[in-house]
Amino acid sequence: MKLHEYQAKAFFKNYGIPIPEGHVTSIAREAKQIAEEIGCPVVVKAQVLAEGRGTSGGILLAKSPQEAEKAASEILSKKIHGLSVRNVLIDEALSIEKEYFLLITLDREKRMPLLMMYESGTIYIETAANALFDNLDRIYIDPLIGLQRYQVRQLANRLDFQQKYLRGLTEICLGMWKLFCDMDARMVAINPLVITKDQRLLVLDGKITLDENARFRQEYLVDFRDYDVEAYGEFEARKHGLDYIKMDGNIGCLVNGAGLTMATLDCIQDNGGHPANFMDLGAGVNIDKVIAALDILLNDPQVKVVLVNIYGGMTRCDDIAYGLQAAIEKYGTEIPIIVHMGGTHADSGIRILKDLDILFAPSMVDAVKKAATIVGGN
Amino acid sequence: MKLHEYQAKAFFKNYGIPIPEGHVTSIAREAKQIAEEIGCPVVVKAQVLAEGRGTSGGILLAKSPQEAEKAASEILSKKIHGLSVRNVLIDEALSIEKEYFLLITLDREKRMPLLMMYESGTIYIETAANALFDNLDRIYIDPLIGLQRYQVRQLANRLDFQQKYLRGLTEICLGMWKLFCDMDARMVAINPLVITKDQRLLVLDGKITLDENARFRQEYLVDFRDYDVEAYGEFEARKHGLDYIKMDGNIGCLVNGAGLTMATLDCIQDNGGHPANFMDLGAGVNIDKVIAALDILLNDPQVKVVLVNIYGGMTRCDDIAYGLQAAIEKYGTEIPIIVHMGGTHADSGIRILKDLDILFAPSMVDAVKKAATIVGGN
Amino acid sequence: MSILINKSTRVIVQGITGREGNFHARQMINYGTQVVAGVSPSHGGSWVLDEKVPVFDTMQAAVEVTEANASIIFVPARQATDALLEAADSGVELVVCITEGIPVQDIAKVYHYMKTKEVRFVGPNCSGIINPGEVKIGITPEDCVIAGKVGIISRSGTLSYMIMEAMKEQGIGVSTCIGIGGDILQGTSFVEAMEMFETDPYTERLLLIGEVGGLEEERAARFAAYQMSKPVAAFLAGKSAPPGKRMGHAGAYIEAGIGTLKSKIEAFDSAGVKVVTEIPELMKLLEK
Amino acid sequence: MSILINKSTRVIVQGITGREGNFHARQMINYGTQVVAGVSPSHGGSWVLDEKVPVFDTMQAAVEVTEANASIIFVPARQATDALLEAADSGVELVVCITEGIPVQDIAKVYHYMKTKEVRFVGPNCSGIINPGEVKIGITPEDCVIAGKVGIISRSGTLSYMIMEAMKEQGIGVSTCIGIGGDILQGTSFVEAMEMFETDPYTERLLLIGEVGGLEEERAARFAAYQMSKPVAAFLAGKSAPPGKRMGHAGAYIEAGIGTLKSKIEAFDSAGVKVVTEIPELMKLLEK
Repeated sequence: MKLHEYQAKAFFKNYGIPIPEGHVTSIAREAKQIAEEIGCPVVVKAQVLAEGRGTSGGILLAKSPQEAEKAASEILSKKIHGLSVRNVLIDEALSIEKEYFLLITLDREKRMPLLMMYESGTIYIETAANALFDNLDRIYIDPLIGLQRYQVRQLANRLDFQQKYLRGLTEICLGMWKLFCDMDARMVAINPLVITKDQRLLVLDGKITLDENARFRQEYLVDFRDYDVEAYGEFEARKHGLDYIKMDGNIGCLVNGAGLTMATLDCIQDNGGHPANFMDLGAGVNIDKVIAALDILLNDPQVKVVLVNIYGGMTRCDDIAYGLQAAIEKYGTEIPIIVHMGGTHADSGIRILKDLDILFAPSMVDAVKKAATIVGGN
Repeated sequence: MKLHEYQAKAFFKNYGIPIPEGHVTSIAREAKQIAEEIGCPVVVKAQVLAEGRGTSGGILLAKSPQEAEKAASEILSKKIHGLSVRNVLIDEALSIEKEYFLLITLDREKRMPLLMMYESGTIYIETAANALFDNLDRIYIDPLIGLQRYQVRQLANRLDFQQKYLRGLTEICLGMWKLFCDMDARMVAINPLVITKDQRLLVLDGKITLDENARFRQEYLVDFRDYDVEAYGEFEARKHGLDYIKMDGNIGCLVNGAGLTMATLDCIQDNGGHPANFMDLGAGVNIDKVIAALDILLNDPQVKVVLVNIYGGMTRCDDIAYGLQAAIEKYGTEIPIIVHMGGTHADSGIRILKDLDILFAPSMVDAVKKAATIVGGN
Repeated sequence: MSILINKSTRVIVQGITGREGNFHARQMINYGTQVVAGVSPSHGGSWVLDEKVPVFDTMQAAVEVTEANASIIFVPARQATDALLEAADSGVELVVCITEGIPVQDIAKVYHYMKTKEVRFVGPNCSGIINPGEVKIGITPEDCVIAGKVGIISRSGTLSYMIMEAMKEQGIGVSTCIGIGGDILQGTSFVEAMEMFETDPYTERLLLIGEVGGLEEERAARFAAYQMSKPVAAFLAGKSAPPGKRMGHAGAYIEAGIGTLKSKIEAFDSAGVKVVTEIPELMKLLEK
Repeated sequence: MSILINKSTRVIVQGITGREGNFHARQMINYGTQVVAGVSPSHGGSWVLDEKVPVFDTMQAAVEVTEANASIIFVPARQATDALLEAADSGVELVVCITEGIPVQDIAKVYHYMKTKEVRFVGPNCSGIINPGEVKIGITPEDCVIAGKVGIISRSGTLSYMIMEAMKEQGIGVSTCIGIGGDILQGTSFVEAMEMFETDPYTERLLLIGEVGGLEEERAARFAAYQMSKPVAAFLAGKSAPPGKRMGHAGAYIEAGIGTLKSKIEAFDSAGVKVVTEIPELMKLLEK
């Protein structure tokens, strides 16, 4: 889960990380007022969870409050990469001398958080993590000890970072680390950190990605969802503990296990079909969950056939069968349903479903082929 | 540094540890009001940093608000172990079914915090730590991981603690642990933790001892000093980074290094003398610190002779000599001063002092003997 | 017999009184696993599974009484970190965590804590370990696999079951299948599991079942090329996965260009490891 | 030569640009210690001590360039925890911390962190280590001690200097003196130092200099009785210390009946270790 720039910046501020003077608004005429308060020039920035706002006209410079209002109104009526802009952030415009990129994330190989720092221009955020085997510009953080000041010194030292900003950099990195821990983040990025011509060290933009597994102890997480980004059903699915992603095809999928779901989608593609979604039932399946899953699928007008591919392990096929039975009783079978079941309690699962108007398939590949045939191969 | 019961309880409350309803006051007639609010019976408890308040009449039961006022007025006019009572705590009186003792402190051998729990009656707080080799009722806490819930379960399990209070106990222990860490405590004790007849789990009394080394990052520490307990000079000394303890004798001591100071005091005692104080110059000695130390000694009317015993190491004898020179210029030598110096820069130290009206001794034992002679052997 | 576990492994089931824990404890016993105890706070003193398995309040007590040397965790995510640390502290040598949804920062801590205690940590969010025909510490359905010479390491439970079933239909058996789990951080990685298989006399060749996200498959490819003598094949899922979306598993996402299937396929290709993305193809590969 | 350090030990001084660090770095060099570098954040690139010792911003850079294997810390208490962790991470094998006043909970963390890194930690709040006539990593005045066969372990700096000077006057020399420090928690305890002396061929007998507080002397007494072949004597300070008061050292206090000199004397007595509390007595004991 990702936060908007203005949300991330509000957290940065709380953690003592210096940000430019700025305010967020959804109303263009308020932009004028804000620009007056801050003093011009200002930057007006679209708040959308998309890369490349700058090149899409999502970031504009305004030299007067009037210009700020105009820019805000322009951006707020825009769509950026298909996403409408709900809010703009108006920040003081700064003269920048030097730019840096800072990142705390998790290293899967070492199972440790790491802190990376680059001088901007030397590398782009999108490719930073690719610099896999280069240890020079990264510091591993012992999760049992946490980030220490000396580690920031080491990093600054390697980059010939100016001494006079070292204390500021240290506070920023320690703030990032504390935020990373407190919020159960998966990633905290600052891009750019700037040294301005008037010798301030400021964070101009940043990203925070949160760990959805921590939802049970991070209650605010739900408030930060950007509902606009989510397709219909994604919110409903999450409520029921389903992993659902809406896609463009017409074969609705209902699978258990993330790997198996991916393999099913791949198999559909290989057989010339187009999946309508990713839907992993996840752990702890009960009747309500299966009904909710089928409800989401059948409410998607693009779905022309439903492919159920279940392999029992932690999840038992009979539990799913009871769910399917109840769902079919409720919704009927106007949209054809194809079922493949294997593994734990597969036999009794099939027995439960055998009198219903559904198609059975002896294997996943067979089930996929049947589904593809129904929707016309394409 | 120790906190009063009411101070400790305020912290407990902040950390989610349940305490009885109660309020502190220094005015007897307020005790009546408080008792009315809480509802009688109440317990009126002297807030002094002394053991055995109960047996010294420092804890009284009051069955009516009038009785509470009387009890408060009685206690507030009392001295307990020589300490006057500034405040009383009025707590709801409880019917107790079972009592426990809980302690988090540091284990010197393992260099780890530990959590101990006893059923009261089985052991007394004063001797609890003596049960050195008995691991059954203690849990070691990995300082890099912190106290975990399962550890509290282990402890409860060994004591056959009632299941239905286990969740409450866990929250109390985790609260103690968080408090221990956040406050840089050396010890957090709860005594007793009670199960009341009306089935509540409450903390009736507790102690917190703080780590004075953490003063630089625990700014509130200074607010919690109980100035009444401190002899004249102790506060002054701390301001200057001196380790000073007022004692009953007449030989004023000024030494560097804690071990050497103790050995000097022991030597005075062995030679029939009585030290007036413990005074360790500590690390980072400068002229002002030496002047401050001598100022404290010379302001103690009991001091009849000053014994300076310095062995240079981290501290250099010449630095001390300059300080003594300045102090003697300021205060004169009405009170005789005996000096022994050895170690780093001892020669130049003695050279700096040689024209002043002080006595030199070739060894610590000799210096002590000279001092004892001056004050008349006894 | 094969790696990590065998018939004399003595297993404690943490969360044995829960629905899943209870069900799979029975399955494991039926399969031949020595389930010597269960742990479930506040159920200590009771007996479960036809009164044959004692339940303890704490791991410490359970290990003391039963001398268990392995544990499997079914407790809910909210309590799982506590259960993991408890297991690490209890003296067992192997901890298999089935639980899904544990915060990743907790796993980082647990991983390093287990390391200092020299405990082998498998999972979380995994299917556990099975030595077909002999013993299992996990949730793999017993019917889906037969004993044989192929070692399997998989990020996905159900996908591995389906693949093993397809193998079974071809008469291809498995020495050990380790589910390493679908989370961002894994107690045991592909490479670490591969090291164990390399020296295991019961394993002749290896199958890795990977998916989008992270770079563990790329590391596995390098390891296969430079440090394995046994032949390795790979099946990868997620070629249709869009970037920026979490594909069910916490660890299965493409972000900032990292974690694409393309990169993984290239890594295996250039390491000389046969890699496929379709099950029929995989079967052809394994038949050889 | 004796334990822990020798002439080929390559030492970094952390806090070399401070007053104490600078002074004692020079003293150590004059004594024969190889001080190969200093570390002082924001002084990197400069040279100190007659332009002979290079200063680095970080331990990592200093160790990389100089291949040092030991460090001594003089930085103020506020920065000392950071310096200790930095040293632990840098690759040196021995860290001696002179700094006084470090919060005790930090020391607990540092101790366990150093342990996982297999770094020997001596101090804090200690006088360091001296092998008389050869080398020192610490602040012991050079004139107070001569080489010999007595190993010394002391909780107090200045007291050990005065005792060693008295020994010198009697012609009794020292193999190694380790100051273990006066704090509540010590990186190296009496018992751990005793273990090292037991196997040191240059040490014939041991002198422990203890004081009130804690139970380390009691543990040392047990160790001397059951696990030492070399004779042990003890000098103890603080018999006039009142209970409940901290006697200068953070670790020197009697609380809840723990830490009394009486208990320590009894422990040594019953272990058959000669124990004294007066310097003239000690000298008689050591002369024998």
